Amino acid sequence: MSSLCLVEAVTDALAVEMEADPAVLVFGQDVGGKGGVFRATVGLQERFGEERCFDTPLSEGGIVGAAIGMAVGGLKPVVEIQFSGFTYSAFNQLANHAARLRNRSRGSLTVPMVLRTPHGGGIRAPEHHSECMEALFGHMRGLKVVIPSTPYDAKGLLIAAIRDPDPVVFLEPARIYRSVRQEVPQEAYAIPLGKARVEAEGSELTLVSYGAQMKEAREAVRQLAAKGRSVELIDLRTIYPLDAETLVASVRKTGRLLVVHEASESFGAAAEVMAAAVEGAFEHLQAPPARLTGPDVFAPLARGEHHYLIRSEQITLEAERVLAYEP
Amino acid sequence: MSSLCLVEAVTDALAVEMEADPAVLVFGQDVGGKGGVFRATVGLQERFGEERCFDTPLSEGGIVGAAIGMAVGGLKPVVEIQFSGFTYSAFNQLANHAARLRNRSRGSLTVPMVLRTPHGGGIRAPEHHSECMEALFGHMRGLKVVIPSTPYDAKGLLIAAIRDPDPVVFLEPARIYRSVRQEVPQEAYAIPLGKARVEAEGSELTLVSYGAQMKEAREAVRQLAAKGRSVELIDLRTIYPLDAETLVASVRKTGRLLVVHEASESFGAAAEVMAAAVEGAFEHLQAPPARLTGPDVFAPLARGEHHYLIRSEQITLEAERVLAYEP
Amino acid sequence: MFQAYDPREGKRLSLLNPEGCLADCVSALPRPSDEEVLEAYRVMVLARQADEWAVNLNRQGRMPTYVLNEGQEANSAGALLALRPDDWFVPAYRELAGMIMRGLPLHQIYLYWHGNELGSHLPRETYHMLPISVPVGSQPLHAVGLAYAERLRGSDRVVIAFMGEGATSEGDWHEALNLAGVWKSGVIFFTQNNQWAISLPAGKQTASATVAEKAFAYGFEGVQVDGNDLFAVYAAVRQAADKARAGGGPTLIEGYTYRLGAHTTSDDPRHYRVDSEVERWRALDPLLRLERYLRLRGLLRKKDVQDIKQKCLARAQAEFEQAERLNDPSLEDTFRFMFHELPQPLARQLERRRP
Amino acid sequence: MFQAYDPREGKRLSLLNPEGCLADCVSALPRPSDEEVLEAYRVMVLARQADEWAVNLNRQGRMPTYVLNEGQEANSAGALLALRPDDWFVPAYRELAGMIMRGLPLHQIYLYWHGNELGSHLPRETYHMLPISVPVGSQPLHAVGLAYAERLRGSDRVVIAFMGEGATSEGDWHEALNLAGVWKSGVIFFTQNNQWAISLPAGKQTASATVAEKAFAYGFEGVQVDGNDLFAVYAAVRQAADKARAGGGPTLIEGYTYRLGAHTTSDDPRHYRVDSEVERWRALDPLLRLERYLRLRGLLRKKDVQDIKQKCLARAQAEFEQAERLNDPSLEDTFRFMFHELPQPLARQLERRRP
Ligand SMILES: Cc1ncc(C[n+]2csc(CCOP(=O)(O)OP(=O)(O)O)c2C)c(N)n1
Ligand SMILES: Cc1ncc(C[n+]2csc(CCOP(=O)(O)OP(=O)(O)O)c2C)c(N)n1
Ligand SMILES: [Mg+2]
Ligand SMILES: [Mg+2]
Repeated sequence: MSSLCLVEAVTDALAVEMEADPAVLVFGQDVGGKGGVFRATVGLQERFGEERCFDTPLSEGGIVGAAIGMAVGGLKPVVEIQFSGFTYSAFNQLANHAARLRNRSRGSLTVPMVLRTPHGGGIRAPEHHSECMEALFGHMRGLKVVIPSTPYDAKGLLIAAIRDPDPVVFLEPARIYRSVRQEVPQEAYAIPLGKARVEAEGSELTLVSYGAQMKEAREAVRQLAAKGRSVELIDLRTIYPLDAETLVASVRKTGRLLVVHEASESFGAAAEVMAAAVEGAFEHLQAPPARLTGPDVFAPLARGEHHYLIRSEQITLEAERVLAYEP
Repeated sequence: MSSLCLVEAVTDALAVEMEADPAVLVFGQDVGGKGGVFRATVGLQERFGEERCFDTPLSEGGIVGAAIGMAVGGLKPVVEIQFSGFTYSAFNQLANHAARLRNRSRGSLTVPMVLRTPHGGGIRAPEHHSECMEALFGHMRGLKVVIPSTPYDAKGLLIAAIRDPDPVVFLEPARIYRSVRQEVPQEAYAIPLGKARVEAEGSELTLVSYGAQMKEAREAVRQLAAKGRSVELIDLRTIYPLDAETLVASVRKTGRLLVVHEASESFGAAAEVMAAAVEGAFEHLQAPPARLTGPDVFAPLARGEHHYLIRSEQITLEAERVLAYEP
Repeated sequence: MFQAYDPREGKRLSLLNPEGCLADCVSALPRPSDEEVLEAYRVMVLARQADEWAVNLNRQGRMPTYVLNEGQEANSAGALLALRPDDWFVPAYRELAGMIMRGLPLHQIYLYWHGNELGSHLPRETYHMLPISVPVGSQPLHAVGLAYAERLRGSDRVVIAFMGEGATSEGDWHEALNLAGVWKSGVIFFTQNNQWAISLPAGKQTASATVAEKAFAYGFEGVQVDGNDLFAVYAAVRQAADKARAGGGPTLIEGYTYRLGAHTTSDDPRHYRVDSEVERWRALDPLLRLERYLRLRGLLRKKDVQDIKQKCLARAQAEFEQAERLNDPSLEDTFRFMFHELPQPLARQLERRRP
Repeated sequence: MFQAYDPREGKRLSLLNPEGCLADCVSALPRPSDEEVLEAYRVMVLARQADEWAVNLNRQGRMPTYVLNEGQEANSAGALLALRPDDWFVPAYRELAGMIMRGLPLHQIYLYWHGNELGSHLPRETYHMLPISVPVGSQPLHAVGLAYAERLRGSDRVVIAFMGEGATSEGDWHEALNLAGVWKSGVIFFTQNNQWAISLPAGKQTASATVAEKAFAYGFEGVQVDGNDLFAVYAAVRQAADKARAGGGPTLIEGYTYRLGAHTTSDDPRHYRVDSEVERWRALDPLLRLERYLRLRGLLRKKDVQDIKQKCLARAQAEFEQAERLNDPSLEDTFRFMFHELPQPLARQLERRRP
């Protein structure tokens, strides 16, 4: 075991898989000599050589498009897009090729690649650095979409993503890259994609979140516990495929649902979770499924960030509203 | 009045606005001499000259990016992307600039442009020609997203889109481009964006759809009426901003909701409509809000299309299931 | 390597003239054997007949949108002839002759255009080829990635990627050439400049005089060849492949050619181009030219020409019927190739759709 | 127009040497007046002082990520000096000197970096300029569109778009240059080749020897100028602008320069480059060079230099305080500029968030 923060767990997962499988390679802008703007790939070039960890020109479409060719050619590329807002430039490659090549070729050609990119705001960064695009990737089809919220999960999910035979978008909550440490096994372990994690059991309300927002959600659960309320906290971990089973089982038990995410409300992931709940647990619902999400605005620059981020007190308040609802 | 099919109504709207406002111009691939692959821009170059209706190189990002500059410069560009699958290449310009420039510049610069592109499958076309991307555009923020289902609406909504001071994505249901004719006024008229249309009143079920799928929905309503069931049919028309008011009012009245669209289910528009319904009409719900949508697969090529498209009989069946639900 | 044919000086590599005579300088260049030329000829005739039959079928309502390679056959046939069967082939969509040359059965290609994804089932080690793919300009990046994978494992396979001149306007095309330049990728970028991108003439696609000269912006060589000349195409591709195999990096080859037919069966070129232009190019038909060459060299008799044509037509007809007879994809087929294993949402959706 | 400086022949336009002496050939080229040079000098000093003060503030925790233009000031200052105030200015993010030259108050620029969108409130007819924007390579397309709009209304305004050499690898950059070539747009593409894109050296960004020669791939001229030389930048931009105004179409100008500081205040260049390289370039500092020139010409006394520096520092400090003092954006502000009118969902969301 070593005590790692989330970004170190990412580095660790990359190193462990590069060590185990010579087909794994890591590239993107500034990931080589500099070790990444968040230092997620630090040390990899020294250890595995320039052929397996290298810098690319400023070319997001190029990075993803070349990775597709490499993957078809038998490699397992793990690419970094420096900030998620810049993945838009790679959407053509991602949606029209990476996601589709298995189906297009009826299973004869596959694209086992991982696209890593930071997720979410709260880091006082310039424009385009704080995007939450999970619902876009989730709706694209043919992509798995993963967001860890702890160092342990980050390592296990990233290893699973690298080993997955299909393309995976791996979103890393930048705000909590270094905020907590956790004991993480030194060896490789994979956490199955597509499984949500019930982080705390509870009986009165199902609280669903993921990524950096889990930190506030945990705090809200504590605040509510202090007030004597029993909340079941679920970390979604995988956006696509959504683990409706776990969600529905929980809502059937608690009868109430609150989904919290930083991404904008309209057409966001919360709507899908709510839909899954009404489809699977309608007769158990004691209150309207609710969401507390980012509004349909762009993440403000540093001085407006406080208007945008969701704090634990807001979650607590909203949870109390849902708990207070009487049919 | 003239009797027009949907694509002719589009041409008419373009002509009327180009006539009225010299700032309006139309460009894209093959829209000039050829008049567009669907012939939506036929005659415009002859009538308004090559400077206001012209062909571009194969450059989707370029088309949208240049349109942004034109719009800031005082023009009102209406661009065509030949098939919606190719808009991915323009996502960087669309999401990172067109949608954001007003907010980025705190209202000092604006992007009054329209992006027209065909929507949906059922035309036995090659890959990427049948995309339903409305939920992606809807989640991007800063864009209005419109899909007409009749010639009358097509003209009125497109005129409103052109006059709108902000960027509008105008999705044209290719499958019904030429399938029905309708009397359409010769003069200009604008149908407000953001307003759903209650096409048929009913008391037992709210059926929500849009675009080409409305044709099947209408047919299903007739089938259900023949069986004595009273269905309220709503044409969403605008995806963003979603007209939650109209939806909620209807569900409060009927107590039951079925959303039908061709786009894939997960993180699709139906989830948002369902979320709006549970948020606004929970206590009136007599059955779980339901959706009948495309699966999370890619539109098959011609010989598999029948597995993918939703027919009126399927809608009727699903509506009967929702109607039969007893709490 | 291609200094003698610098496109910036208006030069073009051309070996076989329209009368079927070979230029002298051919002796200094790689050149296919007589058997290879005959094979290429047969492939090109089959490709031509396959096109004509497909247009016919489309008129009968038996074939959805189909893309023709009529008039451009020498480009992809010559290129694939110059490569090894295990060199990667990344087509756009107008490389029918090359696909046949690579050994892909015609019925499978027809199956694709007929609207069955099974037509694109191309086991990696059988064909070393990617399926036809529609978004123009996006495929060359895959070629760059493939070349990287081959080099990393120490193989000397090279990669050829095709695209039209229209595709060169796309951002992804630029990114592919730039990466290839930086990585010294073993890739041959082959642009079939057929003068038109649907209704847009090449002169409005870009302001550069040639496509070939764009290569210099990426730090490598570009060369323009007569794309209706099998020998010129062969010589250029063979040299570019040798260079790439030796670690010399990428080459951009522009095959200067012409699309004799419509863009696709859904297109009507009379909306945007004049017949006289088409007629001018008909005289430069690559097939006619090759036929003349083979006749002059005594490798083909007049009678053979008709014979081969008829056999090819018959074959096209038979192969189409084979494709048409095949079952439609099942409902399951539209789901099961989305992922290695069917995930929860898809399994649920499939279940619900089962009759 | 730029034939004498063909980048394909390794030529670069350079007029003012590091010792502050002007080359003879300057007489044949457009040249700023003494007053203009002095003005540019003051602007460049202010830009330099503003950078240094911002770095200081960042260390104090009073400034989020900030982008420096240290060492590159002559590029944007010289370019904007050569243009009319109503010519459009499309910056990337490293054009502080140019923004000051355009008349944008420093406190507004500081306000932007300080994290308040109001810093980008730029009424169209006041500044004829787009706000700073982050996605590299994406802004040149806006310049092409602006030029189209100006031409359509019969105006002779030209447009200048800035980008780094790294940006030239992006697909959108390619599409911008290609469209400009085809449309003969009145655009000047100005690449500040500062040798680095964060940690990637220019030599790994592209395999072409220069950025300037890439222009020929788009059918127009490119020229490389010494970007640390105000006179060279001025001469090139002025000529390109005259050409554009006369309908001669676009030009690509590469300002060969160097980023003396970190990429941003969040970057530590010691991870990827050696000090000796930086020192070599410090000797070529554009500010030092201009100072020497002005001193040699007697337009500046030793004492003035210190004086101007101090005044500029004081001004930077005062302007920052003005920016810092301004109220934070309100909750409403984060909503109300999404659309002309607040649509239903946003109105609801805002209502719910109101305390
Ligand atoms: C990205 C993209 N945009 C638009 C299209 C629609 N389209 C199909 S082929 C074509 C013309 C392509 O021209 P060119 O690259 O010269 O190839 P050609 O068809 O002439 O062989 C267009 C516009 C497409 N397939 N992909
Ligand atoms: C599309 C995109 N990808 C990545 C980034 C992150 N990023 C910001 S600046 C930069 C380097 C840009 O280099 P260059 O274009 O040479 O400009 P310079 O910073 O040197 O002025 C990068 C990678 C970005 N802003 N936009
Ligand atoms: Mg072409
Ligand atoms: Mg740079």
